[in-house]
Amino acid sequence: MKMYLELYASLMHLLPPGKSRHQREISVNEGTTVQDVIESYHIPPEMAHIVLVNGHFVCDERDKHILQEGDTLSIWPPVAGG
Amino acid sequence: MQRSLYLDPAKCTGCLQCEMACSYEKLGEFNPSRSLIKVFTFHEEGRFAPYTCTQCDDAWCLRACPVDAITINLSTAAKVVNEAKCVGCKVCTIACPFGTVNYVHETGKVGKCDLCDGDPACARACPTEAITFIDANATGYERMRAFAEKSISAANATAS
Amino acid sequence: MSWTRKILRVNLTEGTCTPEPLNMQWANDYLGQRGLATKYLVEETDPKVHPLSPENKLIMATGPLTGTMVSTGGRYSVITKGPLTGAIACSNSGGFLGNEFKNAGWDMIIFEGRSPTPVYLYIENDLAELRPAEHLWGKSAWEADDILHADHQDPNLRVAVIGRTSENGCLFGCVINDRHRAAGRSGVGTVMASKHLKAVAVRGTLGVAAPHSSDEFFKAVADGKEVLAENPVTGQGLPTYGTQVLMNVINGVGGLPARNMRDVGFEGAENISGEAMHEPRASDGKPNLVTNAACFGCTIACGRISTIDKTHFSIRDKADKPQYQGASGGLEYEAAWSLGADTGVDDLDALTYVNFVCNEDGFDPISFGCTVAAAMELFEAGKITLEDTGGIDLRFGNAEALVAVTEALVTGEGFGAVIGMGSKRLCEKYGDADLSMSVKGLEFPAYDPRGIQGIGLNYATSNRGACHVRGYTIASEILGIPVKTEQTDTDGKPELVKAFQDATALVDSAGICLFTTFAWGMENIAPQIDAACEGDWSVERCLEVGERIWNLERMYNNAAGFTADDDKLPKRLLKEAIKSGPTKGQVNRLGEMLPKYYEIRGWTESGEPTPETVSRLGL
Amino acid sequence: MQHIIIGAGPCGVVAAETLRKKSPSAKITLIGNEPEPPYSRMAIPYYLVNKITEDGTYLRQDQHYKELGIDYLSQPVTSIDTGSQLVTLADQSQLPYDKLLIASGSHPVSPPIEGIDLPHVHSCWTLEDARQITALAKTGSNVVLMGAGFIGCIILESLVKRGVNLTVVEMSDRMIPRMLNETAGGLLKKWCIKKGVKVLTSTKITAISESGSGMQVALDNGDSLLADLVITATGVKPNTDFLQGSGIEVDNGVVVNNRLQTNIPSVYAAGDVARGKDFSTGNFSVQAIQPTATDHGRIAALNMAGMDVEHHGSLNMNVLDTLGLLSYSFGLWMGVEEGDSVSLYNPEAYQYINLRFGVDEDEDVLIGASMLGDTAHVGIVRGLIESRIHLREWKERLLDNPIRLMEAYLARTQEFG
Repeated sequence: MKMYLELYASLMHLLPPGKSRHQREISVNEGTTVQDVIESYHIPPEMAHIVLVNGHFVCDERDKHILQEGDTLSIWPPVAGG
Repeated sequence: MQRSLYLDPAKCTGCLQCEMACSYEKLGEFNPSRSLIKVFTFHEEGRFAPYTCTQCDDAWCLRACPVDAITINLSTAAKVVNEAKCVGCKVCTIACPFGTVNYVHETGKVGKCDLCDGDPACARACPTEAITFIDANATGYERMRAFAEKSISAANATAS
Repeated sequence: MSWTRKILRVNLTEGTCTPEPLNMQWANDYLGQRGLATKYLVEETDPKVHPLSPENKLIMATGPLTGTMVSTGGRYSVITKGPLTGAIACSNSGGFLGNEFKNAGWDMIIFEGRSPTPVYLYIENDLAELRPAEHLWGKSAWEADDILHADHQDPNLRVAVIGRTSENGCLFGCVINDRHRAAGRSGVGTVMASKHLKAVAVRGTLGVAAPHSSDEFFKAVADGKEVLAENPVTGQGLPTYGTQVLMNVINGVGGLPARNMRDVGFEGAENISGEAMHEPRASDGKPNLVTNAACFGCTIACGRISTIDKTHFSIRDKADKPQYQGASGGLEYEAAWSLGADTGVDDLDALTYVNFVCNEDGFDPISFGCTVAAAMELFEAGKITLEDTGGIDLRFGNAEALVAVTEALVTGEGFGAVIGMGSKRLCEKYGDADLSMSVKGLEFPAYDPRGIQGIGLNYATSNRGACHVRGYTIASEILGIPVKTEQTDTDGKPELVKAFQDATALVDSAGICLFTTFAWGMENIAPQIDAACEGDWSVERCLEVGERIWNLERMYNNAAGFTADDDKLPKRLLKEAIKSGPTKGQVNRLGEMLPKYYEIRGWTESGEPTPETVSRLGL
Repeated sequence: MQHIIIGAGPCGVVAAETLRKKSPSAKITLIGNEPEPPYSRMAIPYYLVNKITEDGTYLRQDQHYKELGIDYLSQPVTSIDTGSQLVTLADQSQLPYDKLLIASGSHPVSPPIEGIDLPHVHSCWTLEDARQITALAKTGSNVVLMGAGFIGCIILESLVKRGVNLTVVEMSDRMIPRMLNETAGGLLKKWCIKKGVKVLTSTKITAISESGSGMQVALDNGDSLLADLVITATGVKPNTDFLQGSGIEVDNGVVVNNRLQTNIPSVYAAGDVARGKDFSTGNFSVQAIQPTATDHGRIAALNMAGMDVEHHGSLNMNVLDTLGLLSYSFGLWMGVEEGDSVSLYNPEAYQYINLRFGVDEDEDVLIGASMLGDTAHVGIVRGLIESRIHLREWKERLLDNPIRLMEAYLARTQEFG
């Protein structure tokens, strides 16, 4: 199934080649979890700090959160500003 | 192994921790205005340049001193001002073509970097490794020294 | 030792500069900078004073850690009664000025009265005198800075200066130091202008004495630096992307207001983000961002130094303005949001240009951007016309209009004067007061209180009006620092807001930067204060001092005429639900949080500290 | 190999040391003509205010010469026989040499006016002069300083610190005319007056006569001054008298080529006595300054040691501290015709800076500068001038604001901006 992966800040370089700054359409199997995507794109676990699916935080239980067709998974390293 | 200060402007953020560390080491107070290392800010270019004595082989300051107050520390090769001997005549301040010897009003003597007896406080304090104290042969601060040898020596004298 | 124990009193009416000893009892109770200067202001002025009258005072104050090797120990604050709000104003700035004050031997400078003619204060260690500034009046902050450096032939001179906007009566003028650092909010620069004080030029060579307990001090300082270096936020995220890394984050979580907070979520966010600042541009292959930069003593170095595309319309025909051709400070997140998302403009170079002008002429980009945004909404609604704007087509998203209105503000002519009043007065003038996105007259920063509940409570209760850096609950609600709380919950938010507000008051009074708190807790900060200052500065005492400061500010505001009715948010944020995105349907539920907040603060229902609270905190 | 060096000032000492480095086995003899070990005249002002004792003026430690195997004699040289390569000393002894360096320095000259030979009229050149001045310049003494040039200004402070009533008489229209223009010289005068010194410029002393226990100093404006001590500081001349008949060419200083060699191939000359090459003009002239003396000493010695080292010229530069006000001059501080220049003048703060640029292809090259007041990192002025660095866009920036000199230097030597 198709879904969207968005990586930001220092994780951007882990994106496969493509045109958009942050977003790639990716294909995953049914039943893929957030944790599966984090691992398959070699995102160091401590660097997957802010993890959103469709703008909603996935805080604990990343390995239980099953992605759906058309979902957008967005990931940031630890960041802050003011 | 001889070690030198390696100053890398590309890594400097202009935070002046080095200036505080230097002044604390030498004076026991935080006083950037009297630091022997100085960070210069290039506003239009967005660059910062930490700058201090390269302990150059040619040691214009040492040669210009009329009273033998600048000597070489044999273990660090630093050119060191002996405050007891310095009379404050300031000739070294105009003789050093790098501008790294300065007159210090408060003491009536001149001041320059002496490498803190082989453990420079500035390098310890630098958070970005813009200032490191490393094997002299590996230092890119050859850039300054090369400049010295290329231009100043050439202007003054050349061996053929 | 930490405090120089000396303050300088400058009577502008009389033209005198008089040293006096620091009140050490107050220093023990209020630490320094924000807290201590507020104490002086409270004791010395009538809270009902008109902010721009000679009877108002303006205080520039350092903290006990200012000028020491504590990371970020270079801060100073400007404390006065703010003309935009009528509330206590305390604007904190980095750069290099605070250290210079301290090295010249001064903890604090109190300005009182009004000079008959423009002057600047020159300080060289013990020498402090007012000098004529006719030649500086009417000059931009950058020009005046250059002239002072040349006049004094001293490259090491540090200068705090106001720009033309403050002189022209713009109510959100800043005090600019080191060209692109600002005591930015509430119009503290406008107060300085009202005193005919153009600048303060300082040279300090006396040094800051070693802390009384130097071994402990250096240990605490080294520990603190290590924590900052090893923390991914302060060690990597901030130096690389600066505060601007938040643009996409806040947009992503449904917390980024846009178009005068009419919308939440900005489709152009990524074009003006920290990541975009790293991208090579078409014209010359160089990115907008040149480097990161540190303020004095800072081992984080989050500052942005950027350039404008030379082919961009904002500077293309400005060969006579070389100051825009090179690098300068910005963009930071708040400015990028207010100048960009809130006006609907996603042109990074236009925002960089406007930000440069904010620095060059000393005005708060948040208040400015928000005021322009309000004007744009009124313009689109037909309440402001082309005639009003002098022909500027003030639609949302129009970068040319944003640049034009910026330049109009600098001259203070025509519509520029209207923008200079701030959004509250502007919206009242054009008949729709509810369109001002402000609290107590101070415009909002870049986090939407509908999508992020706690920050809404903080905005409503912040003593200087809508301000994120009085209690930056975003750290917890979005960024998970120190722990993640749910952004749309109101439970626990009063406690969170109070804890952040009190801790921030302490940090702002110490001489260090709030950004350290992304890595440091009070258990990292207290030992550094403790080793630097006499007395026992435990975590508990630090937090109590923070709470005392917060309550002191509150009591000043209450005495100035503010009541619980002023702890409110604009109707839009309470009634107009977010239309789309992950926070769709949300409004801010301030009513659920405010009573509990008053209760845990120890305040009455009308928002006044109870006698028990006053006595517990020794106020 | 026998090297002889005549003159034990900084030039002679540096030459001896350089020779020792390059010729470990050569015999090196250093000849001075004062009773003290080699010392620095530059240190005399500090001796005058008791900041140092006499030995604080010594160029090197006691054992230094012995340790380096340098023979040190204190004997005036009376003549040189360049044919048989012999040096004759005052005691009639003769020393043979293979290579000879004349580094005999200079001596003060006084104008030929009546009374210049009176006992309480002194120059301030040798340690012996300094001892005399110390004895006579007491608190409340009336002292007249004749000449406000380098030497005059250097000793001014020590006299003020000794508490004397000081009057400076300078025939030129300003102080240190060889180093400062009207603006800077005028500001320095104002400074001295503020510090309690009476300064008379465009004034000549016409005669000195005994008057009671002191002296009367007559001025060309008709006034006269009472003086317990008159110090003359009216310039110096190379010490070349003893070269008469040696065949060594002298023309207001010993004539040398760009290897500091005289017309006699085995004889070199260096320091205040030599007409060395000037970096800025390419002409040969006597500079009589400390950094040049040590440059000369080193380069002459390298050539004497058999190396072929060309002297490209020394930069004329000076630093003076007059009652706490620092003044500097470098290179062509008066500029060249058609060359750009920029100054900043802040009389309230006693600050002045003036930069001079070249012409044609050197229009963006710094060729000279003068300053008054504290100037941090001032040595880079030498660096910029001697390296002939093209300042490019930084020239405009300097014309706009000359205090950005250090930035210009760093930007152009570290290749950014």
